[in-house]
Amino acid sequence: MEHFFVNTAHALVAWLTGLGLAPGWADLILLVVQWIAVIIIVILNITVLIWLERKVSGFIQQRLGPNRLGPFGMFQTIADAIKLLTKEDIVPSQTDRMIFKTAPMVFIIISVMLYVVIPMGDGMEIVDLNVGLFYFISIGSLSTIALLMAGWGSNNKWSLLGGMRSVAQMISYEIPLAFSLLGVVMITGSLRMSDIVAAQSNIWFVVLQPIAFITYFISATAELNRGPFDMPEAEQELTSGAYTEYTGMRWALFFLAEYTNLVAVSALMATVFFGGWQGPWLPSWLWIIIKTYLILNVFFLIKWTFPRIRMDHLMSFSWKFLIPVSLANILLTGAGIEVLMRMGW
Amino acid sequence: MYGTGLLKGLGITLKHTFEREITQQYPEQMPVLPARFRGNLQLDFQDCIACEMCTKVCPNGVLSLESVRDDKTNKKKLMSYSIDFQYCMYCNFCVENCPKHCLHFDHNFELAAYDRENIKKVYQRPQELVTDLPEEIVAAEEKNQKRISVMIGALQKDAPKILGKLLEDEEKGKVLAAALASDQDKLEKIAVMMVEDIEKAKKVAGALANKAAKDHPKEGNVVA
Amino acid sequence: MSLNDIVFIALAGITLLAALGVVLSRNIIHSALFLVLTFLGVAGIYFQLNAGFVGLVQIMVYAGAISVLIIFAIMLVMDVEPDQTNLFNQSTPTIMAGGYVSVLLAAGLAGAIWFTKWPLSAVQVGDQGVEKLAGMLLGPYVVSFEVAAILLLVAVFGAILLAKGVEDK
Amino acid sequence: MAVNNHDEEILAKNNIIVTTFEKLWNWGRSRSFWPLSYGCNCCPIEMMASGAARFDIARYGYEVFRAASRQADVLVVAGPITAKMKPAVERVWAQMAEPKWVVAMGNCAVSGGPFVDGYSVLPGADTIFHVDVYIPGCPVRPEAPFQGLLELKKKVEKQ
Repeated sequence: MEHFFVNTAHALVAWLTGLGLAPGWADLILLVVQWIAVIIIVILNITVLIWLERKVSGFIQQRLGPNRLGPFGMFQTIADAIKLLTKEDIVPSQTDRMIFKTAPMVFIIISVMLYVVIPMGDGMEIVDLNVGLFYFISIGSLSTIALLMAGWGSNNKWSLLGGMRSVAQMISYEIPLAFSLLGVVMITGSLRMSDIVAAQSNIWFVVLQPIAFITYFISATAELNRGPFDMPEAEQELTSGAYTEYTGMRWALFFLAEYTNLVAVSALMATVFFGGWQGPWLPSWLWIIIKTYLILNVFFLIKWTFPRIRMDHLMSFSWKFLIPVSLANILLTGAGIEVLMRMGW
Repeated sequence: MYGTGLLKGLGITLKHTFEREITQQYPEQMPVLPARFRGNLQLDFQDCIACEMCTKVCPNGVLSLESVRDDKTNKKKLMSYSIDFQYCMYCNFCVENCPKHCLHFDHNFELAAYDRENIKKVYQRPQELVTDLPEEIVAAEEKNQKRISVMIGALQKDAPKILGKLLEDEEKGKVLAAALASDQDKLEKIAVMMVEDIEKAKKVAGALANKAAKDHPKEGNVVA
Repeated sequence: MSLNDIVFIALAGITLLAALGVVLSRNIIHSALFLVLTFLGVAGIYFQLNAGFVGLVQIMVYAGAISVLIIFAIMLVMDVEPDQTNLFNQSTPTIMAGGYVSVLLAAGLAGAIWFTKWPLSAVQVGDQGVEKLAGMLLGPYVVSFEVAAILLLVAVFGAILLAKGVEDK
Repeated sequence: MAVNNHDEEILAKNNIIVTTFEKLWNWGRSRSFWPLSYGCNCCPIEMMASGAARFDIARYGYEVFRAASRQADVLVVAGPITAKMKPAVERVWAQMAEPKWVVAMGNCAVSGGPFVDGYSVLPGADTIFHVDVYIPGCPVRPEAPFQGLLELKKKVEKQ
């Protein structure tokens, strides 16, 4: 079971080259197949995930959550998807049509692109970039543009305010996000994901870098626009923020992209701080799924526990607390590495 | 220390996650309602003395009733009682003021309806209580019933002719008769109308005939 | 034509078309968004040249931060019809002067590219770009690196000071 | 779309796929009503209670109370519509995407209730749009909207 997916990929390439294709083209086709696989996994996973969040939020409030459709209400998301697919598609007349229509697509494409570098098992990265971690951060920073496009294109005050809020928030929290990961990079000496996983074979980085983990967790929550940092969506004041004017499937694409981002960030957290796919007995790809889902549950718990915090508190928390702390963490890590190297480790 | 409050909050939600759910599964498991819960307003028809205390006290004009006076005993008899529930605000005045305690709220709260007309509840005098009324009314009612049954019989025997006469158009009568042949209920309703209010019957029959002519032009011709 | 060529032509085409879009759009927000696409195309070309780190810096700094800043600034200051924010100058002398400068620039660039000998390096560009870059920045060029950092810090402080203003006594 | 039994028989002979898709869509739609809430004081409180732990509207999958009208399916009118509020309600209703339904919850929404004679209150939500399900009550119990929505579900399934 361990090498099932890797062997399948090798077999596919071998078969394609056997048909007389040049190796470059065979690799390209493999890449396309991997992309399609990622998209299918993302969509299936999100069906489960939305059900899980509704169920978990129910349990937190001592409710039952969806339980009418299928076993434990698992088909609830399918019903929602069918409904959203058949909803009327409204493009309001005064919108900036080009931007309004492309924004959800940009958002979902960027979210799916994050999966390229995540090691989903032993040797199961789509591309093992030598700058993998940096790739994740910089592609993640692009999603601000999609939200700005949605906010501007809708030609709606709430949308614009929501878009601007989310951009202000995401730009501020990107800095502690990147800085907190720097500590890990300093210890590993590499931005390559497989190196980071390999460096954790003895001890997880969450033990070596607790401060970095906490700052990363907080800023990742803010970066995902999830509660308690969901100011851009704030239903009570901005109806739905940047998504206010979107109907049916366009809105569903935004929703899909948000959950895709959530899973990607959780998987990255599992990779960087919790030893990635490493674990005893079970196959490696199962381990990363288990770890990702545990982290996702913590995200759910946090969202359904804390009330939304105020916009100015949000910003000052990032600039006045998280950034200094993550910088201090870098200093501490550097000093620690230097001391340990002098001691002859 | 920063963050202890957050952890405490997380702990509380985590604790609740593993506690027993308190949800009542409504359609299968009905809620246990307190004894004085006010659901649907009900009337005990026999006990009502048509004193109209309830209709007078009702602030929203929910209740209305029809009654006849029995000259011999000088007492009113209730003919029909209607509760237009969509205006009710559950103030309980009618129940409190009813001298015979024949109004009460039951525990039924499932009142959803597709039409506003269906919310209104009308109590007609039940058949077994009709004999209780003053003689001339009973006699009139009996006569009426007889006429209706005769009319129904006639309609069942020779519908096209009677309906044609009613509509003053034989073709239409035939069409309508063909359409109503399979619909005993409607036939009887038209019969009642013809006895009680001939103008209304004409109107309704005309509308029905037009509709029938539109829906099944061929079938009507075949019968003809 | 190899796969490499096809990818290059696609990327260069996207970049050029997006750059034209920046210039020709009548709506300044559209211009700014085309600018993002231009940056992404350039980043793609960096990737193709095996300079992944530079490409990612391009994405993060230019596409992710600077263009967002541009769009943000436009949104904050704009209060007119969006379709009339990026109009062309209609006066003949301006058009002629602009045309002259662009022809001159294009000719200069084309000549420079045409007459330069592009030596093909025998050394394969490896996968170790990041390590080499880090070694350079923190080795021989550490002083200039730090000076640049201090300059940026001073600029940030200056911006804060300007934004806060000086209190009257 | 009105497909009656007669048509369905003909369709079943020629093109069974059409009817199955209709059924699939109605299946999805009827199980995922996302309410858009409107209300004043008492019925909305009961509506909130219906989302809470003891009653739990989430069991049917109807718990996604959207704040934006574009993403909602069912407009739950839980309160009297005043003359001043009428344009706003009409606008929100126009903003909602098809297919959409209206549920009048509570006597004020059904008929105007105690305010029916007032100069400023509309006599019922059906004066401005077609109401699919009326839920009388003053205020309704938290279970009553469940019954109303389940009635609406039956109606949508038959559509």
